Amino acid sequence: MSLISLALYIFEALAGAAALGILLVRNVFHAALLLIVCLISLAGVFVIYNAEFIAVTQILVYAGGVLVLIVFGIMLSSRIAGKPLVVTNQYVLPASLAGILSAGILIKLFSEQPFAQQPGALPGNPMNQTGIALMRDYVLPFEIAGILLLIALIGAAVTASSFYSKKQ
Amino acid sequence: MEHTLILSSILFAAGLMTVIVKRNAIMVLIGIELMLNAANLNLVFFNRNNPALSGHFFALFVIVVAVCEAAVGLAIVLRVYKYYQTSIPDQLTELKD
Amino acid sequence: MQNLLSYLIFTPFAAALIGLLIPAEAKKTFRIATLIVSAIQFIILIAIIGNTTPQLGSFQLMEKYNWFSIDLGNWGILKAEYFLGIDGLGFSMIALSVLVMLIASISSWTIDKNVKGYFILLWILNGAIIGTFCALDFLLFYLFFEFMLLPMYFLIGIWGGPRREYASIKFLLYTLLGSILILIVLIALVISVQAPESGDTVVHTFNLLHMSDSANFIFGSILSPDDAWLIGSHTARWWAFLLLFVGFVIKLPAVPLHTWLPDAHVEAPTPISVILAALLLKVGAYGLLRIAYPIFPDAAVELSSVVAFIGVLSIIYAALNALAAKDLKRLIAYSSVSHMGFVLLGLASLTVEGVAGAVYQMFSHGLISAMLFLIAGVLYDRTHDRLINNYSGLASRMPMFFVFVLIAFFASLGLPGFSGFIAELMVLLGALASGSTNELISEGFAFAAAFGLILGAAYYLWTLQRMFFGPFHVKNEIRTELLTDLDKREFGMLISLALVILIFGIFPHVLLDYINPFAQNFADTITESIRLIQNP
Amino acid sequence: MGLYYTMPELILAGGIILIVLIGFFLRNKTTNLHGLLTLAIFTASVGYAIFAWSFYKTPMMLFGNMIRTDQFSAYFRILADVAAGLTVLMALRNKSLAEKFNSEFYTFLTGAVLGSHLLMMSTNLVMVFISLELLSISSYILAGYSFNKKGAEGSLKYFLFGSAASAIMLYGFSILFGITGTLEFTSENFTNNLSVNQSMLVVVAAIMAFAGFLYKIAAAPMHVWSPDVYEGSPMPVIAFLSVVPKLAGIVVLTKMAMAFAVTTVPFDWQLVLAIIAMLSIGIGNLSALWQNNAKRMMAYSSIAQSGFLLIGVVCLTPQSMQAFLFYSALYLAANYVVFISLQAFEKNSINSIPSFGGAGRSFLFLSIVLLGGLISLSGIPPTGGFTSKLFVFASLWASYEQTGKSILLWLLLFGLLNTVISLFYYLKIPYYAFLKTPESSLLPENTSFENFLAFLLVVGVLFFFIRPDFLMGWLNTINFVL
Repeated sequence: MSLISLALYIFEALAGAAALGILLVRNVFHAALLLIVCLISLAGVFVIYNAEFIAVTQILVYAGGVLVLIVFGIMLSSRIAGKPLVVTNQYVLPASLAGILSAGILIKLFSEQPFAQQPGALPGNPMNQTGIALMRDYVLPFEIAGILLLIALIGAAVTASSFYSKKQ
Repeated sequence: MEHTLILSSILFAAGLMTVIVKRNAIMVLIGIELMLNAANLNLVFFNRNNPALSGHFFALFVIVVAVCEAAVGLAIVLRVYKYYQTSIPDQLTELKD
Repeated sequence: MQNLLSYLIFTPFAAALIGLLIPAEAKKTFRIATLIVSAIQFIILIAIIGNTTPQLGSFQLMEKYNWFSIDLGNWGILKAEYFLGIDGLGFSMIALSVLVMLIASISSWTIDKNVKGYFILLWILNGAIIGTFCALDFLLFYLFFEFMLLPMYFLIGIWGGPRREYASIKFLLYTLLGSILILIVLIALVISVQAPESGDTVVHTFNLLHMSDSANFIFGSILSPDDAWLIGSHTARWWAFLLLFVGFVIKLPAVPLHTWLPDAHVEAPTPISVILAALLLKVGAYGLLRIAYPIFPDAAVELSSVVAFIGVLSIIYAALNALAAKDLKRLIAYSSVSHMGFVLLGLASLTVEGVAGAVYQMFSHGLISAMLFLIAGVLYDRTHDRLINNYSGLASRMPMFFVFVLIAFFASLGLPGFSGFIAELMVLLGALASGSTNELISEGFAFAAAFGLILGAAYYLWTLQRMFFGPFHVKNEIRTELLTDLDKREFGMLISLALVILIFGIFPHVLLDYINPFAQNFADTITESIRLIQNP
Repeated sequence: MGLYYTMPELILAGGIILIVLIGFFLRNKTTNLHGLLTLAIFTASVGYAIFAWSFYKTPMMLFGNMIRTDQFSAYFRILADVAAGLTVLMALRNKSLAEKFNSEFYTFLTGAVLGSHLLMMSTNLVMVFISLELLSISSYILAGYSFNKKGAEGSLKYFLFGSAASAIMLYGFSILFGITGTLEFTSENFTNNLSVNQSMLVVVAAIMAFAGFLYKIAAAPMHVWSPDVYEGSPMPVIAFLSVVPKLAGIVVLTKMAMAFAVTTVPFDWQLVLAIIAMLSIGIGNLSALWQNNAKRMMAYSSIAQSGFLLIGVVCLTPQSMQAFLFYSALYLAANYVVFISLQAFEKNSINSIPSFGGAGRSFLFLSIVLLGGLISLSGIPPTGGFTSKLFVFASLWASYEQTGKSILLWLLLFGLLNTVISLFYYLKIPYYAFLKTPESSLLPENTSFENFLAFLLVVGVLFFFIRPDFLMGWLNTINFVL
């Protein structure tokens, strides 16, 4: 077992454990921390699969952006400080059934599926290629993503601003 | 290499269960992030030998979208919290048949 | 003079449009306008009589314009036409419509609530009814057929009696159920039929005349007579006829689908009752004659015993109900159901006499039922009470009214000299003849129907005895001073109806000249197409 | 080169930025300028699409096979712009929308329209995902625009259901990518690889992928969000949500189903979609019967209408696609008639169905116009709704005759039966308006603009009953490359 595949196993185990942990913990803040663990482990997995750019984005955007947002959300929406935000579970039986079934079916089908053998290998310098292709083949989604971000930012501001308004 | 797909299945199932089980909007959001990451893992994994890097680009855009969703979603959660003093969807009962 | 039928249909529609512009306060204007509309229609009717020959074996005054024609790729072209025309059946129906509409318009003068809305709806209804009787394109027919629905719903629902909401909803639901059944067949037909002029691309047409010709069915399509699709143990054509039959019989109505009718009649205002009984019921019968029978003659013959049975069942069951009715209007409503049973019986016999009798019955029942409902309305207008047991000895108090009641009741129970007698006699003869000629229905049905006539005599005479004979007496807070005799308007309406009924009772050939060629043609075509279907 | 073909989208994108900038300079001013500007943007977009109609005759792959322009999508882009323009007209007459974040409202509206345009043209899963999200995220924000308790709740439910559905959809996309190795789902590479590697996994992935679209069109069983969202949102937003995302979702669903139909995947798509259509029609109609709130009733009505729209996809024949195009236009018109009138009634604080009692007397014209819209939605003559249902059913029957699949016959009968059931609730409002007496008398507010607008649409609806060939003849010339 090479060092790289050992690292892959460790990252994957960490990510899986963190995901299951989110399911089990009852404190939302703990869940958010576990999500960080899961996301960072996944970033490690991405690096091993030669997707360095995705990994960097994953850490910067998710850990830096989404999680800060979530933690903000937890802090702003929990009752008076000091009490942790604890959630109870509902529909435990049907949900576990759905979860186990979907995982089981997916794993079984994945193991039977011969995935298309894609010819060729990744380009030597993926980061460079990524930059070029982003401005060439993917220029349309790239532009749309820009508009999407603009709309989401204004939208979040509009939606949350009424939080501070005195009316209603 | 199958273990990566097993992980993605587990992430997806855990996300789905979180969405159904947890009675808090923020927890549901976390579950959705898990599902998005399961898809991302798939996309990167399936792109191992693809010189076109389409899976990588898809994953990149998924991350961007996830950020937008999280920002808008949390803003909505905050607003709901202001009116109801709770972020538990089941306790919102203004709209009923 | 080519577009007479269009003028007839669109005069009331145009009036409705103009009526929108008249302010709602001008009640008198509306009352006069409705007379003008009827007068114009009357003049057009006279022009139609002048421009047609009585031997209407085939269609006359045809108007045909392309409505739309849509190219749907390899499926073919979907073509609908604005296609009008009348034969003996259509002529007698539009004549009846114009007459009854005139009476209903005069009768509507008593309406005092929201006059503008009332008359606009009435005009829409008027145009739609005449349109139904003229349309020779199935889609156009269906359009007019549906167009009658909502005005009627609102006319009962807004201007009706105390339980008007229940009655109007019940009317709407029954009729809608019927029109959905018809719609199913309409779609199946337009898929199965091609116009004879279609060359390489199939032209799917709504033309009723093309649909009535078995040669126009696309081979292998669902309703094609040569390659039968089986649904259950019957052909698709059998089912299609059954759907059409049920759809139209709801409107007719026949037992057991008649239950909406007594409620609707009891709640509807007098003029609407008149239109409902005299015209709307005829639309159901007309649909059977114009659509169900000519298009599916094979299935019609197969089911003729069922049709006859339902006809006789309606005659007897509704007569028994009428015997038990306490409300005068309910009694008349059940008598309508009973008399419409004769139309079914005559139709089921498929003999020339039977069919002609059925059409004559449609015409004569239109006039008689209009008169009966006017009579019920006269009483209701005065006392707001229609319970039979609350009156007795009215003959001495309202002698002129009593005379018209006598005429109407005797006409309805089929006394010789009135038009109802001719119609019912012909139907019975046709039903009897069927046993010896085409052997479609047994003579038993004719005897049972005759028994129904006796029941009819019984409930009318009993009602006369209870309400009009004996010493004058009213119950339940009915103020006797309200019971005045007929005024001029009522007298005018009743006398004209009575005269028309008498004329058509004494000189039946006036109308039979129009009806007989139609009936002959109808019976011949059906026999011929059955022969063609069986040995192509 | 590609820019000529995507000029409407460029106009919209530029418009978004323009509205944001103008909104920035006119902060805190109540003005109609934003609305009128947005209207101009949509008009320009429609105008260009009509002007350049012949451009779209031959399908063009653009932007590295990301999108394809053709007349099929161009038609729906025009419909989306028209719907959005009508929404702007409604919003201009809505006082509560003018009070708060007025310019932002139009930003999100334009964003949603841009998303729907791109979604309809997408041929690449990346584009499908990102434009769907642009549409969805804009809609989530719009749904909360009434800025009250109900609005916030509806918006949250919409958001939670929507993001979960799009995450599931994305997972399906990722599996499809794994199996085929390409994201261009209309390419031969994609369909060939699916046929070669067929297994249950393809079926599971496709079901997951379809879930997102079914959610967008509010088809059963992904419909639960819609009544809550409708009840909490402002009227212009509901009108928009009930038309544009629905049409965009079905258009892209059609393209996906087309891609799957040419493969040999061992799965009966017609059966599944037919059952979904039946479920939507049935659940929508039966639930609508019990509603006492006009908005909730219309929510269930639009669930049922998705079922009818889906019939076009179920058959996937050129004839059924034409019926679908026709149905969409008439659905749009009738739906806007209803919502414009409902907004006018809402202004006079008539919200619940019993409060319509006697409205026929105080608002005669508006009530008649509303009746016209409702009749067209239910599909009885003399409205274009009847003609469109007739086309849909006829195409269903034709395809039943062709394939002999009994599920199609059941769908047909079920749809016809439901046409009757739907009349119960569609006629509920007119029933109260015309047959009941008013509960209380209030001073009517001026509704002349709404009267005029709804009247124009009703005239259109009636016109297409009398001359359906005007529209259908034009639809005939559309080249169906899916």
